[in-house]
Amino acid sequence: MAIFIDNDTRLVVQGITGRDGAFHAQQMQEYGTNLVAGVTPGKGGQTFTDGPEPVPIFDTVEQAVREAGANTSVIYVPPMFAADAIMEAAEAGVELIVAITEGIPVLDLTRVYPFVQERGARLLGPNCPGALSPGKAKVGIMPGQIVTEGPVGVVSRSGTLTYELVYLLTQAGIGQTTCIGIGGDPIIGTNFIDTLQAFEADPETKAVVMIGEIGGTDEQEAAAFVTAEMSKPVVGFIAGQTAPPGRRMGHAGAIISGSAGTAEEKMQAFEDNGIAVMKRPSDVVELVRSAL
Amino acid sequence: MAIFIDNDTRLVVQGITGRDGAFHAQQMQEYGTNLVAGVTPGKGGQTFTDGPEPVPIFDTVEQAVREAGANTSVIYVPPMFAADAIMEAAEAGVELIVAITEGIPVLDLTRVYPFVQERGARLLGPNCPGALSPGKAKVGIMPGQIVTEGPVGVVSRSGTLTYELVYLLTQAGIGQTTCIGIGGDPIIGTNFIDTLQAFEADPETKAVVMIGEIGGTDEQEAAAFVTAEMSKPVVGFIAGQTAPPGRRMGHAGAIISGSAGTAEEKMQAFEDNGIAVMKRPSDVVELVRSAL
Amino acid sequence: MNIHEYQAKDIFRDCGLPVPPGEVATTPEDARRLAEQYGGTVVVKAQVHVGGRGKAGGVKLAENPGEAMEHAANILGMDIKGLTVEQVLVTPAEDIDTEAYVGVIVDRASKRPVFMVSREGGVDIEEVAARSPEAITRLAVDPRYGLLPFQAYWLAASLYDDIKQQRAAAKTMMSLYDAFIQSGASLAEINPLITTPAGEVKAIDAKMNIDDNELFRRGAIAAMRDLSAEPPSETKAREADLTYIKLDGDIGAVVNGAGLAMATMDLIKFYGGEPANFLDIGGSSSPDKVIAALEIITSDPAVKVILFNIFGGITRCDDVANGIVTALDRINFELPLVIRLTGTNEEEGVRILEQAGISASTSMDEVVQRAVVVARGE
Amino acid sequence: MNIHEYQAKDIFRDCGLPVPPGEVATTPEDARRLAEQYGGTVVVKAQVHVGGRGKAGGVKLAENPGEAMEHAANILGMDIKGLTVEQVLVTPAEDIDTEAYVGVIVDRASKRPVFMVSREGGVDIEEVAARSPEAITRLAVDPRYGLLPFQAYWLAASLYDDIKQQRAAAKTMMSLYDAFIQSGASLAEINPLITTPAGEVKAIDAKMNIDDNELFRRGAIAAMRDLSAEPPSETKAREADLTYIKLDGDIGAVVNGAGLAMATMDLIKFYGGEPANFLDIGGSSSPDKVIAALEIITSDPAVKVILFNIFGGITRCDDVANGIVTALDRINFELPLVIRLTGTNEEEGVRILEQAGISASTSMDEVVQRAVVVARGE
Repeated sequence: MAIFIDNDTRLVVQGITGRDGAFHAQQMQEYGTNLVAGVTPGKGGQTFTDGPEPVPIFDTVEQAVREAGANTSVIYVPPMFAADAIMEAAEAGVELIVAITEGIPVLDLTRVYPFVQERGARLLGPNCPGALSPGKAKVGIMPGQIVTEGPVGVVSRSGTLTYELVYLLTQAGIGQTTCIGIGGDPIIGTNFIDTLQAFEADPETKAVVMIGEIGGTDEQEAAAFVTAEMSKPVVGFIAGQTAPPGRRMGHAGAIISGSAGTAEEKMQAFEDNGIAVMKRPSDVVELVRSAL
Repeated sequence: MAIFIDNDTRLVVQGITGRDGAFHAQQMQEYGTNLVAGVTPGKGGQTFTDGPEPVPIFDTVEQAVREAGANTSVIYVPPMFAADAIMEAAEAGVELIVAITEGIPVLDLTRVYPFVQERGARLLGPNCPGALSPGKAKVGIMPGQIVTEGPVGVVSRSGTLTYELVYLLTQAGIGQTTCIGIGGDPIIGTNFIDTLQAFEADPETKAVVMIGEIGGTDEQEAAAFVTAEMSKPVVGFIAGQTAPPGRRMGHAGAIISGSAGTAEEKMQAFEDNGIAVMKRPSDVVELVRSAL
Repeated sequence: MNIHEYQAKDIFRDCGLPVPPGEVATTPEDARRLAEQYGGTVVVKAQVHVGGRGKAGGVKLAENPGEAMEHAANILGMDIKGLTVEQVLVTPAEDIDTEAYVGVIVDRASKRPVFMVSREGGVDIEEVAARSPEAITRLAVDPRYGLLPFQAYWLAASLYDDIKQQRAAAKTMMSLYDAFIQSGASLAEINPLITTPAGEVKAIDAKMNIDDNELFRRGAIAAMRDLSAEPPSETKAREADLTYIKLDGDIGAVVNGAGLAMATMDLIKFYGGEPANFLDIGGSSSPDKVIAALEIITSDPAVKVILFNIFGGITRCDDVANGIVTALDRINFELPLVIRLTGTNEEEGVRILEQAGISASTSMDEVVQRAVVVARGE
Repeated sequence: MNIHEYQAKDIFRDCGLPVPPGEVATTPEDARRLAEQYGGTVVVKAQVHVGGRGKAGGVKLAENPGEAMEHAANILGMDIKGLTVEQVLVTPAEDIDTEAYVGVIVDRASKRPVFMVSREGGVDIEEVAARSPEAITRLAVDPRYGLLPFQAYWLAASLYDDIKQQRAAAKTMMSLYDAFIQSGASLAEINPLITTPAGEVKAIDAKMNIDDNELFRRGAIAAMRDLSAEPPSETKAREADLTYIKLDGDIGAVVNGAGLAMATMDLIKFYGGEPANFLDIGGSSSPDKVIAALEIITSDPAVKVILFNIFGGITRCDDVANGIVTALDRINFELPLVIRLTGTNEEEGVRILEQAGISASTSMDEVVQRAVVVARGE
């Protein structure tokens, strides 16, 4: 078992002929993901051949769903077209939409989110590294070589920081059910609670690593959720203890407003709700080991 | 029993201090409708005293719901404010919104309709005479003196033509459960099928009079619904047999487009689905009597 | 409200649609001057609110300014389906490779604006719909989001195979939707949307109908109304907030409510009479409306009898009665009146009429039959 | 991106908000001329991207043009929280009866624009929120519909009791929402929205933050960026599509990914060091970014060591390695480099570095500890 993506995932890559899209389409296919289609308007009828198996390219996601049976989409198109690409996927009936693109205007997301919700689809991201279920499927940009199968669910607002922690686990012989990057933007489709819920319901996940950062109150709410709804142990990390207030730390969502959204506040919420807090990334191995 | 409005109706009048609003608020209260509030922005705190009982006036519908327990609203505000008034009522939690106003831009309705739907409310109209459940409640502008209690449900796209037929029934001693005017605009909140469904479910309604007119295909679809879903007899009338094509016959919705929406087409659909068709309004008495 | 092709094209151009240049001429000399200005072959097109201009000889190609002047001289003043041509549009002729149809309407069933596009353009879309419905691609726009770029592309891809033309057409769809919404339209149509041999996409005809209910908030569009394109009686009715449609019979009817007005016309016909008009004095009433209604009807020389059929709801019978009495004072007419008055404030209304020496019935069937008899002069 | 008060007011005015006149002066003489032009008492207000201007002496009343010139002379060049005042806004002083607060932000929790309004204006809204949260009325706007008139009225009615002021405030809310959406703002604020003794409603201060991600499609607003209001290193970083925030320490860090960059700063501190900056080279990478990053960091004289912490995902380790090698060729610096490189194309990256004689680690913990040691000069 795994969450969100697994062996039933039938993936379409939106923006498959772009530099990043092509590179990661190849990587995902090499990892073993069932890549069934690519989409680039105007290139319908061509074939994507960078990966181990040829993949048909369509003009629209609707065609990719109808003709290739895609149920999951991953988006690598530039920010100005990304909101539209997400809505196109939702309208076409895609169930899981993973938006890698960074830099989508937040007001676009205020419209994209209800559009996706109305169609019963799940949006992961934007500005996220995607999802990786070791041994089953890789959707997004997480490096396949840093994961291994095992009992730990990982959920994070960050990209590379997630790799860091996952790789430490893998090197220590602790594998993962699924690694989920929920994205660093202020408005995202799937949040910590949604993901924790899925991990709680997944029988193979025995413990969860939750990686947060400054800004907002998602981590605090997730911590309360852990107490209220979760039976599985959770280990947590918060990035940005040394971040100055009022500055946007790379991620549009990583900003301390006034006295709200600080790392201290979040770490306190973790501790108050029985979540073991790492002081540094390398603590992850010991804390997870004792949680399992 | 009755449909949509009855003794549980707690009515708020939006636009109660206008000429039409005040007149009909008084009429509705005199009929025995439970009028609990009026709304006119800027006149909150005043009292409406034209009717038999004083009624508090509020600035907003939200206050009328919260402080006076209104569950039904009727709207008499001018066209340029009417769409907003409907949305305000829906947002405030009103369950049934009756929009009397004529002349609301149809594009406004394309936005109003989903807004009302999302909130689980029912919109009756716009450009409709409202509803009247004889002996229970009167919401809108139908004259109270032309109805009487009895077993016939009446549903119509028209206003005064409905009164005509209802009055003929009343004069012949045939009473009504509820008379519903669904409105003459191209986009309306509650259509023939919605109303027929309610009449079918109402144990006291034994027969239904359906009064259509040229334009659109609502009557044709309703006719098919009668065959498919209704056990009760239906008697029908279509206005506009002599209307020239391409002209808007008063109602924005009453227009024959090309060869579609003619009276002939609709009368044929009625006949094909076992609905007894009146040739002239005065035939209603005989046809309903034989249906009962 | 209908607007002319050239007016629709002005709106389209403002919204960024690819509409070739064009200006309107009211004299043959103006047409010549415009043809000179554009150079090359131009099209001279009658501006009337009616379809089938081409078949009626209202659209002509002119290879030079002299020919343009000649055609304009022929077309201006021409009668097309009862309407006189007062203006012609002069516009450069385009080389046409393909012709497609693009339209947006407000759809009753989906309660949304709906796009209809087809590779078969330049012909009557209703014919296409009847003959080969699969040739039309439909898309309902969610007005909460507007037309989304991917939807515009889906529509465009159903018209063209070339990516450049798809992109141009998608942009055209977006602009057309803007024009539709910004104008408060009930219909906006490009027929045909052409491609040229050079591959360009252009809108060479334009049609728009505006929702009358939008005009109060769209002054610039309301000002586009061409009074010369409708009978003066209808103009007068509109200004008095009545709905009046002239017909060919001799029984003038004043009714409150569109459904009852139609039913009254139907019943006149049923009893062997012929209605002279459809006239709805509407919901909320005032005596002034009744006066205006009587003025309009009495100005139609064919009318032999005036039938009032009033069932009071929001309209009050006393208002109507006051209107009738005031009108009889103010305007001079000899026509017999047959009046039916019932519903809200019926007693007061009947009393007001009786005080003025006018009798009123309460039965619709009865008054219609009487009006038919009176019209026959029996 | 922050914009100045006068720029926000220009946007507000264009959207129909009731903003009194006002112009910006860069010299005392300009300020005098403006004060003369407006007549009466004016306010001279420092234009800087920081709160608390008033307390710092950056906002002064001037009863005549001479006084305006004097105040401008004092304020221009003034240092407020590290920023030099380059411009002052001169605007007529208003008589104030009441002061309210009106703001719109993008709210993470509801995923919508949220209005916050309060009868307590002219003060820090965060203080009001902390002290008496019930004094703030909040309303989340559904972006599919926009702010609806009845919602604007609900907000307005929470601020004022008089119907004229309610209507004026409701109109102001609608216009503010337009300004917010049209500008791609993440915050738009009127503090205070005043009423005058004559009962008028006016916006006498204005604040807007623009979502950086909107700037690509809003040229006019992007052009409002005031480069004098930010350190040149941050300007350079932005132009190279990097995120750079200068801090006070001596360990310059180049990291890919915001979370990892923050964690790197945190870990430097954990091991007793002090980060000189936050620097995220972002997701999609190119060698040029690495070069720009090195140029920016080496221009900070406080930096004693440069730490690379790269975990390849969409960033490829070979790109980063190429960037480092190219940068070392192109720019001259003596600072020690501590490099960690792992993830996508790790082998290639490490090989490229090794060919250039540079060694790389794969452990974050290890490189951070080493950088701290190097910075200490041990």
